[in-house]
Amino acid sequence: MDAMPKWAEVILIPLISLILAFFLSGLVILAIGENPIRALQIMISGALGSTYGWGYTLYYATNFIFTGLAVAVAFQARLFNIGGEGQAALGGLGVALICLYIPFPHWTMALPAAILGAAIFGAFWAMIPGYLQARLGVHVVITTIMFNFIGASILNYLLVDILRPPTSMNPATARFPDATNLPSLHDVLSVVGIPFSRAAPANISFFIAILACIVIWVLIWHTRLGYQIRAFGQSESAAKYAGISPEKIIMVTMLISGGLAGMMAINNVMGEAERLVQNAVEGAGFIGIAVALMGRSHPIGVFLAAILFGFLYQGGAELSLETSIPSDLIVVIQALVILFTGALDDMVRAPLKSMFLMFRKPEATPKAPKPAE
Amino acid sequence: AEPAIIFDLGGKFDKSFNEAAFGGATRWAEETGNTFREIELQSEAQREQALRRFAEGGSNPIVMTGFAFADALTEVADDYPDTSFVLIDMVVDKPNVRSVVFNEHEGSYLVGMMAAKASESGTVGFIGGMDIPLIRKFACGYVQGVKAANPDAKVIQNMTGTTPAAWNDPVKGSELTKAQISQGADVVYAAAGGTGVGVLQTAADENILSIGVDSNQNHLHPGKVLTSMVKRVDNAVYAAFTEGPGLEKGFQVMGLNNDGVGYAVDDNNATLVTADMTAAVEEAKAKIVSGEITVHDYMSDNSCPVN
Amino acid sequence: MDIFITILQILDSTLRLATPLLLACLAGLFSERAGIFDIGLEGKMLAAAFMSAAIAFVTGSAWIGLAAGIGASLVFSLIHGLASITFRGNQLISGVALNMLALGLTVLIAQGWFSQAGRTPTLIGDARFTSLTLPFAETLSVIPILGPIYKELISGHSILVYIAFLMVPVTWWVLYRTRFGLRLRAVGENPAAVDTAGISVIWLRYAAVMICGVLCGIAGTYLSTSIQAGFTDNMTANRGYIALAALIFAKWRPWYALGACLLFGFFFAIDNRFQNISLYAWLAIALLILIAALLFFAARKSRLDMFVLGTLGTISAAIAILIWTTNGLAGSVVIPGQLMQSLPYVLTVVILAGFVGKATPPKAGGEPYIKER
Amino acid sequence: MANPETKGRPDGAVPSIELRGISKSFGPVQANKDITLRVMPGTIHGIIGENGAGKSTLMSILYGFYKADAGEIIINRKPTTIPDSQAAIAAGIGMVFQHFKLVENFSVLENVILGAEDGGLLRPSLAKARKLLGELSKEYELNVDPDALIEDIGVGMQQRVEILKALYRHADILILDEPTGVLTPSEADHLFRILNGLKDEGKTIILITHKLREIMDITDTVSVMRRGEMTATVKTSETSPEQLAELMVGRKVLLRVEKRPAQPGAKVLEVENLRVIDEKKVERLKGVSFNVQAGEILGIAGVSGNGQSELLEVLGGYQSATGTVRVNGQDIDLTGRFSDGQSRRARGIAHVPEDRQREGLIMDFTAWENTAFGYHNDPKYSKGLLMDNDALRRDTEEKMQRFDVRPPNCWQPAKSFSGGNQQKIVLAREIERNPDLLLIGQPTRGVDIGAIEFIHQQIVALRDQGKAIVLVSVELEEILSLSDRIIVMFDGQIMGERLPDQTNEQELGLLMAGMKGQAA
Ligand SMILES: Nc1ncnc2c1ncn2[C@@H]1O[C@H](COP(=O)(O)OP(=O)(O)OP(=O)(O)O)[C@@H](O)[C@H]1O
Ligand SMILES: Nc1ncnc2c1ncn2[C@@H]1O[C@H](COP(=O)(O)OP(=O)(O)OP(=O)(O)O)[C@@H](O)[C@H]1O
Ligand SMILES: [Mg+2]
Ligand SMILES: [Mg+2]
Repeated sequence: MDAMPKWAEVILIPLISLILAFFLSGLVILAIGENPIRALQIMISGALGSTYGWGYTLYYATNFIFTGLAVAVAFQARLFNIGGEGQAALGGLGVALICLYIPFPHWTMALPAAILGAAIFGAFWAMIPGYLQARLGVHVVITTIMFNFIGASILNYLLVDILRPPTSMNPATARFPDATNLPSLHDVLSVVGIPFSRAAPANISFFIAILACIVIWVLIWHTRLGYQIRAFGQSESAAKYAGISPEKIIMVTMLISGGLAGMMAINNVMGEAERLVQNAVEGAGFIGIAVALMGRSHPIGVFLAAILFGFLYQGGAELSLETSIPSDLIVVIQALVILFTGALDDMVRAPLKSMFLMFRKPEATPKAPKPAE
Repeated sequence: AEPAIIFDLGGKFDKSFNEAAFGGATRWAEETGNTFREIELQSEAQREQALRRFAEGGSNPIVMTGFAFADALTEVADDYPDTSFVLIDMVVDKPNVRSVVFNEHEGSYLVGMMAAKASESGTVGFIGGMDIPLIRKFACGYVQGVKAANPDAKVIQNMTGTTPAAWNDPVKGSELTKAQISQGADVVYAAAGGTGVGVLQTAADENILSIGVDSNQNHLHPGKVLTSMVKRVDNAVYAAFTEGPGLEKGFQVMGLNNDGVGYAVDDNNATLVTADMTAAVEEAKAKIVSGEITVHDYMSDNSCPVN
Repeated sequence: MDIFITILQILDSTLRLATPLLLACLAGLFSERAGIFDIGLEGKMLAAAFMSAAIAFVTGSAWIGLAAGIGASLVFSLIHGLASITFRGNQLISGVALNMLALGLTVLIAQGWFSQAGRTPTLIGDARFTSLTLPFAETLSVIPILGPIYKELISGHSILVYIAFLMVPVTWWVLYRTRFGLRLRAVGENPAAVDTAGISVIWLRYAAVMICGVLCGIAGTYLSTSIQAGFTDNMTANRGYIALAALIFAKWRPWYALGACLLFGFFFAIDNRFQNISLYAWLAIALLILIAALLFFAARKSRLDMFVLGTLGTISAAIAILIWTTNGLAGSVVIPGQLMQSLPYVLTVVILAGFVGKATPPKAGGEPYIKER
Repeated sequence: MANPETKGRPDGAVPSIELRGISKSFGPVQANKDITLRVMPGTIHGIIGENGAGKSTLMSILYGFYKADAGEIIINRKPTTIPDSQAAIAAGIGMVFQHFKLVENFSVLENVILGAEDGGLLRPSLAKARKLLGELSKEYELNVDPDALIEDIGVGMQQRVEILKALYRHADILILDEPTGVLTPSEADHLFRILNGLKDEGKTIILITHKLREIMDITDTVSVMRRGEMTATVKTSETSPEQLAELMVGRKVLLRVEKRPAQPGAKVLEVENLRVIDEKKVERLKGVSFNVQAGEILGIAGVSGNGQSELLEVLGGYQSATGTVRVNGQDIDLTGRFSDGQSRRARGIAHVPEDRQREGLIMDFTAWENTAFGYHNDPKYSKGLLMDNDALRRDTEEKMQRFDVRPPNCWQPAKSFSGGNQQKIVLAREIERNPDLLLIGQPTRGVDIGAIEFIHQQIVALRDQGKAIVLVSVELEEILSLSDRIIVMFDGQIMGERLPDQTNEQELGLLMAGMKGQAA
């Protein structure tokens, strides 16, 4: 049926799009008087050239996997959850409260509790928008935008006035007890004898993110609930016919989505900062939208897109460290990558398709020659 | 060795103290003809990353702007005993760290007095960026100054927002100013980064006085900015760069006594600052330096005696 | 009289705050009514804010600045059109990417051109749109009530404010009274109907996207050259997202858009004015009663209501009790400033839930028009 | 009928449409292969063919909606290129698509003028159009309320709007793609009167349909398409339905349903005083009572929009209602809010919905995923917490085999099957549940005759197994030939009950129009 082999669709198109984006970025870099080739080298070697680079890349990717999955799950039910930012922030609060106020003897006990706390708080923050959508049809896009702002206010209040240690300038909680500190990738991998940089913030949460991808994949494509979520997303009228309750599906999906966004906190709050700081989410909720859409709302796609964004973040940081390229340019590069790989991919696909068709025509079933006119 | 500076998340163009720090660094570079390394952070995780990278790359000293670095520095400092670190706005007690803190409340106290004296309505305003302890420290010092000059004066306080956008929302700053004006304020003090641009602009448009912050902002609207509460982050950076790797470590308080904070008078606002004002403010300054007056520091007990 | 003046001032502030929202909202309305979703309003405004200020500074003319601002916004519109109309890409991704692109590019170019810390120099004189005093504002101000209303509220705004409010009837007229409007609305509902009626879907959608660009251009210009005197980094401060919320709130209709934007403006004005309000403990009690009513209502309906409203009720009850125990029964309760700041967003959610309900977007919205696959 | 070549105007010898060597591929699928067609002015030309034969594609090319890969179009002796619909309209072609191209929330008037406005302002165009519409309506008996919204009017009315659209644009050539698929017999008769009127004015009409009776009744010439090729063009007067059916399907088709007399058993479904008030607060069912026994087919006739759809929805469990419904003697809860479909299925009720694309199938799901649709909770398809997709696929393949779904590929998405095959997928799913009660809405809408034959056989076979069947259809012929008992609905009420061998289309038609007195 398809004009193009699958590998072209999955690998070739994103690759060419990526090259186009980098080419354009190169022009911008050239315009500000830096060497684009060197910049690319720095980005690649800085993000992927050492376990240290990978450590950062994977750390960012972990954040994006969670927020990306959150958006992707909601998208399967055609719900557009832009509230990842707020949900992840509340998830951070859940992690902080659990780590600060429950005396854990060991991280193995703290981790499941923290995951639960993060997920519950995140889910709670998605619950009200979900409820309003399910019951009253209030558009989830507006309510989640509003809840991002409300969440920021609540966190600001709690961090400045309630949770901040009295002498600290920083609107952040106290440091979590050492027993709650998660092992880094260095700690984990050295057990199996793989040397890994000690300095990088990537931690065991990365594996939990991978696990989350698998669980979500199973959930969406191999469970009754996932089946119902997808069916509802494809056609609400058909879902009603099949006895799938729209209210239930909207609620459950939003809870799962919020929970996933909240779980990002185990990586950045528990794994990296080891305390809850203000604005800990740092826009990962919004990047999650791009990650989910680029990943075509599929866990594997989300995983790959998250790695790409992790690469861009870490590569960008290396660029800042090694050159005088301003951070704004890195934002521009990220924007171009999103634009070309996510929205302008058809620009690449269309000519590629006709190329494949051209090569395939002769070998395909011979058809009656068209009347030459 | 090349010195390095790490700017906090707001970026070096934050119209606030990152920008002041950047100013100090460039001044040093221009005067000495040397170069320095710099990075603008984009995420929390980069704090430690940047510190380690610069330290491993041989940069010395390494200056960082902002209280948020305290944690990362505490972890990193011991690993690089031969590198000097300078932390601005927060204290880290390590042998190779210089901590520079500013008595913003003292400077704010002085401009508060000036605001009260310049005000005809007896109502003055304060506009902060995000509601964080540092800004409350500014506000508390300011209110004390206002009340010292005019016990009956009223201070209207506003914060801009709860997300990082609060530091960059001149339009909201402008509206807050208008709201304060409509409540009678005729002098407004902005401690709000980029948002302050809008505050000063609107004050000038509406013909009331404003007070700038961090760097000398008198020139932005000559004759309309009463004064600026200068916080000489630039000097701190300049000094650190000049002293080089062997800089003196320990705890440095930049206050009125060593001109670390103060109020700015120049050609742009000379006509606004009356002799009476100067006299009163200079007297208070002397008393603060001598210890006769203590300005309450919000951070000491997380509360402000007046508001 | 004092209260009257205060109300006038708040309304005055409402108008100013509503203006950029309204322009962006109407911009989004044109685009989305034609079936092209646009979460890139923010980016277009930002690009326009920068370019208008830059050019106004260089030329000394606010009007040339306006043209330049519109031009910059149009370039972004064109990219969005290219991605979502010509290349049938994902409209949401394109919007996200353009927002980021604007964020980075504006500062980068500003720094390159002016070397003033990513800002434009301050605009003075004719480089800025100043407020207009309408005729007879002074003379008429002696008339009680109406006089002050005319002078304080209606007169004394920048021309762009009047343009913005004029755009509401204009938009209505264009949409509902012209051939172009008929076609535009049709293409957002059923592009196939438009296509088979012999009209080009592509051009119609491009036209809508371009109009969106023009209006966003005015909105951005208003921010930097009218209410402010120059560009600063990220000065749109999420207004594009609020405008998007207002658009959904308004159910994609021009007069409703006016209402929604005024309402948002009003909430923000109230918040600016009364940030430090203190409530009395009996308000906390009123809250408790409200919660009880909520629970009672929930108990009579489905399990879903029980679950959600019950959770909410429990949490609010806990907070109310906390307030009560810490402040004493009769004392005044100071609502933390941070929480007051979230009031506009909370009120929006409440109003949406209570009065607005379901909003149905244009049917073909968000989907590229594809004749054959 | 008279010789179509010479009928009509004196210049009738010149074909008004001539297609030469039209070819069109969608990717690897060749929908049209080297097609040649001539149609004379003042005639009605029928096109028939199996689902997916390429009829709609050919007409869409003529209307400029698709572009042909090769071939020539000659309109009134002029070679014409039709790159878009604009050009087609200019060449005097109008088309009524199978799936109407109307803007749902626009008024009739707005839909008619869309794209044919004169001047930039609407008001004068609307006024002019209103007048013209009035004249057209009168001239062709096309009565429509110009201010009604499309979403509020029935399909029959919507179709008139489509025809008015074409006439408003001065179309001389009118193409209708399966126009009667959604119409009642009386509406269809009305349509044909209109078409005959248009023909008498010298207009050229192309009619695509699956109903051979219509071809025989109204067309002058007829073409048969098969697998993208034009296999025959004949004069209608010189052919027979049997011959056409054979040309179409490539084998002999049984045009009549063969069934034994019913042997009704116990009451399976009892409905008493059923009332439905919809979201718009309109009373859709006004106290309906009837019952169905095991081993019988109850046909429900009626013009669409008279409550049959709501009746099916209530019984299917996604419309709340008041009254009593008993299945196998047990009461069913009717208050559930859209979530009761599952318990209905558990009670042995299966449901083939009227609109397979909106309700019966998820168009983007694969065939095997659609097989679980509504039965996703069935233990047969589950493996612990997970769904047993392998079992599901095996099951689907088996069903596809038994129901002769083409192509029998369970990985293909539902949308890529032809209408008839989509219907078979739904039927296979519902019938194979071995339900006690089967609800079927419009089983053969838009389906070709080969598939109709098969579907009818399946329904009768199920009845013979002793199942109760409720059949809703607007096709009186279908109702009459399948049902063992017929009730007629009008305006939410039952107008009467008849036995198929004691009634006829005329009597049912009157009942459907709400005229009880005359009919009784
Ligand atoms: N938009 C499209 N994209 C891809 N393939 C298409 C498209 N439309 C039709 N086809 C292919 O062309 C073939 C002919 O389709 P067409 O719609 O012309 O059939 P038809 O004769 O009208 O069938 P029906 O009786 O079901 O209406 C189909 O089998 C299908 O494979
Ligand atoms: N987008 C598409 N991609 C592939 N095939 C398509 C597509 N659209 C239509 N088709 C094919 O075109 C043929 C006819 O489709 P058409 O749109 O006429 O609807 P239909 O299946 O006949 O439905 P109906 O039951 O309403 O007659 C079908 O065989 C279908 O497989
Ligand atoms: Mg067809
Ligand atoms: Mg069909």
